[in-house]
Amino acid sequence: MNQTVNMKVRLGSLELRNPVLTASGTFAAGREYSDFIDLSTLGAVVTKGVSLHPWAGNASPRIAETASGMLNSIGLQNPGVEAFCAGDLLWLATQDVPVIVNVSGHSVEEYVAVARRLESEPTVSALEVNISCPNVDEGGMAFGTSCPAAAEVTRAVRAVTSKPLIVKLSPNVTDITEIARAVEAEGADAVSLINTLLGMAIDTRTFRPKLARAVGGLSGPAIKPVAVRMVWQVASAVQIPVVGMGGIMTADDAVEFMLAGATAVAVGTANFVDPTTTSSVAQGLEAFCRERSIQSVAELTGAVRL
Amino acid sequence: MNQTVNMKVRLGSLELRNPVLTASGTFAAGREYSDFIDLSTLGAVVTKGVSLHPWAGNASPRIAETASGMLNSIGLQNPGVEAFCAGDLLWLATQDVPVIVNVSGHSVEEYVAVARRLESEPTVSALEVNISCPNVDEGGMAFGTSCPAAAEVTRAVRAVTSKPLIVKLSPNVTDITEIARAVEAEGADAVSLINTLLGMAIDTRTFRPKLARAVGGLSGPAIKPVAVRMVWQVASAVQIPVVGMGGIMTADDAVEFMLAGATAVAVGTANFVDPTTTSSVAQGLEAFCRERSIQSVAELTGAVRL
Amino acid sequence: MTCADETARDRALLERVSVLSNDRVAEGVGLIVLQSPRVARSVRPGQFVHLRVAEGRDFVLRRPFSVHAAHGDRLEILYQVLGVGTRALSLSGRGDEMDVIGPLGHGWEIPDTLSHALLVCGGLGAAPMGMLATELAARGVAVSVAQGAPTAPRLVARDLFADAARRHEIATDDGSAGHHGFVTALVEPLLAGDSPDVVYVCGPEVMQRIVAAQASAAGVPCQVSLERLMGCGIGACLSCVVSTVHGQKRACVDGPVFNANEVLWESAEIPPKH
Amino acid sequence: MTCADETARDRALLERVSVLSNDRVAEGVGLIVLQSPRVARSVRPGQFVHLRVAEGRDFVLRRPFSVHAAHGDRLEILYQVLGVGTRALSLSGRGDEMDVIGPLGHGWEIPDTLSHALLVCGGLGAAPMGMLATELAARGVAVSVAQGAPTAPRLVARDLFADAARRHEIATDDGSAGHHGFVTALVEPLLAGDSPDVVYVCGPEVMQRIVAAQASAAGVPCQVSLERLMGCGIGACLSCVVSTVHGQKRACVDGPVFNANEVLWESAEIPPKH
Ligand SMILES: Cc1cc2nc3c(=O)[nH]c(=O)nc-3n(C[C@H](O)[C@H](O)[C@H](O)COP(=O)(O)OP(=O)(O)OC[C@H]3O[C@@H](n4cnc5c(N)ncnc54)[C@H](O)[C@@H]3O)c2cc1C
Ligand SMILES: Cc1cc2nc3c(=O)[nH]c(=O)nc-3n(C[C@H](O)[C@H](O)[C@H](O)COP(=O)(O)OP(=O)(O)OC[C@H]3O[C@@H](n4cnc5c(N)ncnc54)[C@H](O)[C@@H]3O)c2cc1C
Ligand SMILES: Cc1cc2nc3c(=O)[nH]c(=O)nc-3n(C[C@H](O)[C@H](O)[C@H](O)COP(=O)(O)O)c2cc1C
Ligand SMILES: Cc1cc2nc3c(=O)[nH]c(=O)nc-3n(C[C@H](O)[C@H](O)[C@H](O)COP(=O)(O)O)c2cc1C
Ligand code: FES
Ligand code: FES
Repeated sequence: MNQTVNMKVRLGSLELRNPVLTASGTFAAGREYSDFIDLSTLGAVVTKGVSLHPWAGNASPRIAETASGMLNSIGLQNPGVEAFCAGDLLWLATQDVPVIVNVSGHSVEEYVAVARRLESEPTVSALEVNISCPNVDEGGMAFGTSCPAAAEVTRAVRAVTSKPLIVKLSPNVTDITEIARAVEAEGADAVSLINTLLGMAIDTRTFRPKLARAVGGLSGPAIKPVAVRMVWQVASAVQIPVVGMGGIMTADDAVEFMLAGATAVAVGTANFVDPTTTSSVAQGLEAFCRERSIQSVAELTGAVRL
Repeated sequence: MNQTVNMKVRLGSLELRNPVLTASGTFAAGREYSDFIDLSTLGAVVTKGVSLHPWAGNASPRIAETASGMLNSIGLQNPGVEAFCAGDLLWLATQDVPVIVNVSGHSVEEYVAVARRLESEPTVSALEVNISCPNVDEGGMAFGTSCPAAAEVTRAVRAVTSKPLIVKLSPNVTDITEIARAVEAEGADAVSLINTLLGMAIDTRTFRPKLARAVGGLSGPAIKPVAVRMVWQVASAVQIPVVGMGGIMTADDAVEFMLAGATAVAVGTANFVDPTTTSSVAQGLEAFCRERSIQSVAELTGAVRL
Repeated sequence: MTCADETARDRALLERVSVLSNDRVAEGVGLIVLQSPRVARSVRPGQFVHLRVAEGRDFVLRRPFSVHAAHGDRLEILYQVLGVGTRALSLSGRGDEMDVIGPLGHGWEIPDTLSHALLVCGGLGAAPMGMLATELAARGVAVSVAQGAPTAPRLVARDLFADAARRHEIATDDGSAGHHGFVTALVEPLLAGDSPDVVYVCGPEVMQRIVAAQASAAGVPCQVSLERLMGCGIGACLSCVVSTVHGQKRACVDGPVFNANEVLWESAEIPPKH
Repeated sequence: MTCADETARDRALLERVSVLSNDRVAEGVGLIVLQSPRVARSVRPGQFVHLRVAEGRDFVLRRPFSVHAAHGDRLEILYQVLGVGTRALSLSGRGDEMDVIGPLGHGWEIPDTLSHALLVCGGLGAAPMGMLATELAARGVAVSVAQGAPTAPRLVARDLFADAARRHEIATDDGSAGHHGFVTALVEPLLAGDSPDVVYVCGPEVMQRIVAAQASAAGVPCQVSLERLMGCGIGACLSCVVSTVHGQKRACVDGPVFNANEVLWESAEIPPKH
């Protein structure tokens, strides 16, 4: 039982201490969570989406609880890449954890400008290009629901970054493998999925949508079966590693994603319920392997027995 | 408080006593449920999918529980349209409730053959053409995820039936309004949505998928936000009535779907948890209107205040 | 699929019941006693109930449990704590209410001419054997029981079997009680020695299959009680099919008890639980 | 958004607490007392805790509650039963455990020179006023309270205010206690008569807005405590933004207390609850 488990995994050229990441937008830049956990116990911190200029985000209410999940329509509120570099990123530089910056844009040019600005920042270990945000009117998910658009963003960002490039896919599509293959062909080093499912809830007392923006993104345990299915499909369709997420609350959930084909996993909404989730998932994953004499966590990837 | 509420709604030429239907495949032909409720308290019974020849369905296990939902991969097991007419349909003829038959097929020809066979059955009040089953290898969802295929099935069935024609749409698409418009253009009298979301769950103890077929359809409260969003989108995109479903457990859930634009609603998975759900949703819907002095339940349709 | 000829179908009841007691009776096993007049008075051996183990906002499917015993208004269920549903069940106590659908399914067939029966059970397979043993004994049938469990502390219903059976043999995987090995090793001697008219079996599917083969080799009719994951429990959803020589049958209404020689054993079972 | 200059940020604690008591104290309102040494000892007036009201398999977001009072190890929360979360809270009893994140947020500012304060609250807006009134009284500040409620049985914390305040005026919508009408009608006379140095307000957002305008007209600084739907409660998710003259602020860390003159009132509030 004292056997050590090799917890390392690789996303392209990026080696991670363990496969557990934070899901963008649910962990800010990690500072708030450092009250509860040691960030160095994580594979990487994935930041909230960062755009070129500050974005104000959407009107309130921005969240609503649903059965085993929640809707959000935050809308990528962020202070812009300059303020991000001067603030959160400086703080992250003092932490012992790889940093993956989630890159947002209204246009291909904006994605490129953000990536270009981050290129010179040594604290940034990798980029996650978010082509799947359902909460903005322009850009966001529009790029993630069409192969040519997804390919175009990937190609353009690839041209300006030497950092490992992860593309975050939308589940709101007929065939996610098509999009995954398109971004792989343009040089993505990994794909991450799933972003939120587009959803809506209506207050039957007021007859108003529960979110000011009417629709928002559904996350949490409710979506896990859809996420696991998509990870399985995508992992079977591409050669590059897959970061799996959607409803992970426990180490067992993380194992499920890895069995389906994920190389790494991310914990999102669960952070709101228990701010120590990321860290306990990482520990639990190691314990899972130890109990079964699995020497390297990477052996779980794609190990589902069909 | 003794004011009566007009609970009638129309799906094309079909007038229903109230807007509460059973979701296909969760209620068989209603006989089992007649132990628990009076079928005449329902708007209509929608039967399990019926194909031309008997189908054996998929291997077991066929269901798995998930957070606020379940996966199923029943696979349209049914005895074929002849046996259906000689069995369930004869029984249904003795009941005081409209019957909507859910029509399945591996091919356009099969859908047409089933519809043709049912044309002469006076007990059949309407057809619901299922182009969205995620649990069969050929046909099923393949027809519901492409506009030309959806249009083709609708056109072909329309040509052989004079009964009200409802087309049941798949949520596993990038843009469901596109498919809805395509079937409306081919003469569908109504659309029903959503069928199940394609999902997967893996047993971390055995490393095997929880369903023998690996993937299956996700239903139950977990999917309600996705369903409400799609009903809202489709109701805004087409002129024909929409039958809304996905996770309805209570009258309040039914109201939510109607506010989003549904003319009628269907109760599926909830029947397994409480076999009286359909009937109590119908009662609760009436009480909801009465308490708010809403004279006709149809006033709820599309009444969301944006 | 609902068969047109299925006319003598029993009406299933939906009953609000209250818990009279709930106690641990073996390692990881509880016995819950429910005040359930309508179901308790109509249930027959081998039938089951579909229990709503958790209520409230949560969506949780019902869970099927065999009726272990029924006395007057009281229904007894023997359950093994495995997952969320049975854990919730284990936490309920006297006075709690829950809702039950039952009695469900096609139970054990008891031929009128029966004079000697062999009951073979493994683990919680003892649950549906309780009412059967009691009923057979009451009818004057000579009952032999072969009971298996992983280890002595997990043996259940020993008193009930001791009362009802003329012969009660035990096997444990670790030898902590009775024969050291599988219960299947007890079956051939009992088949040969007692010459039963019928063999009744319940337990892990692989064990049922072996016993069915043993009975068949001995030329004795055999009934098995099969578990499937169940959605509705009443025949509507087709979650629970069993492949038989007569096609796909629903465990919840056509079973859970089947004649062993009708079952096509290659059909997938629920993965073993431990 | 996390501000780079936010250096003096308090550390939030995650504490496992146990329920000491939980009683109904007004119509639809409970008072739960938690044994919460770490949070109770560090909380300041106007701060809140983020409570995990339901555990287990279920996914349920935390719910934010102001700290009404803190004595030694004990934390008191006054809560109105509205939906699933507060219903679950109302069902917990002595000895139950739950988990708390706190103390959270930026509470009431108490200027050193304060000599006279006016506290205006409506309904459960009285909750965050409890610690404030007690603290002000302890500092020798003269406290006036204007308290509103729909009806007399729904008035809360009357004893606390009676103890701490020099003046305690009441308004009910139905006239069943005090002034017949809205609490806002009490504010102008109190502003004119008592000449407070600060007005503290909590209650429905529309009421806070009116009182802020009244204070502004009287030239008195005003602090408001705003409610927003909260995800994380610790500043990470941006669920809870309030539009201010300094841009979007997070109610959970930059608030819930804001200077009234910074708030852009056109921002959407949580829909009223009844
Ligand atoms: C007709 C019938 C009679 C049964 N009688 C008994 C009995 O008397 N005593 C007893 O302890 N158990 C009995 N079972 C099994 C019992 O239903 C399951 O152990 C129980 O549902 C597990 O629920 P859970 O939430 O604790 O486990 P879960 O967390 O849901 O799952 C744990 C394991 O239990 C099994 N299981 C889960 N759901 C079902 C289901 N609906 N049907 C069958 N197996 C399931 C699966 O193997 C699963 O891997 C019976 C099953 C059937 C079909
Ligand atoms: C900083 C802060 C302090 C608060 N202090 C108190 C207090 O001391 N006493 C008290 O009774 N209430 C307080 N509230 C409101 C309290 O959080 C909600 O009443 C509670 O979350 C409702 O939960 P529920 O599950 O019962 O209701 P739900 O069924 O979730 O919703 C019912 C209604 O409650 C409101 N609500 C739901 N979730 C939240 C949330 N996360 N934040 C704010 N409102 C919400 C909404 O208006 C919703 O329509 C405070 C809120 C905030 C933001
Ligand atoms: C409040 C909130 C904000 C989010 N913001 C972002 C974002 O800025 N960029 C992004 O790529 N994904 C964002 N997401 C999506 C998550 O990163 C994740 O893909 C999704 O929530 C599914 O995982 P979960 O179920 O574990 O939360 C956000 C999710 C939530 C709940
Ligand atoms: C066990 C099961 C079987 C189903 N079979 C069918 C079917 O035969 N035809 C069909 O159109 N939909 C079928 N469905 C989908 C339902 O009719 C419904 O669209 C879906 O379950 C969403 O509603 P719900 O969340 O209320 O269950 C089935 C669903 C379940 C759970
Ligand atoms: S469980 Fe639904 S048919 Fe058997
Ligand atoms: S609740 Fe998450 S930032 Fe305020």
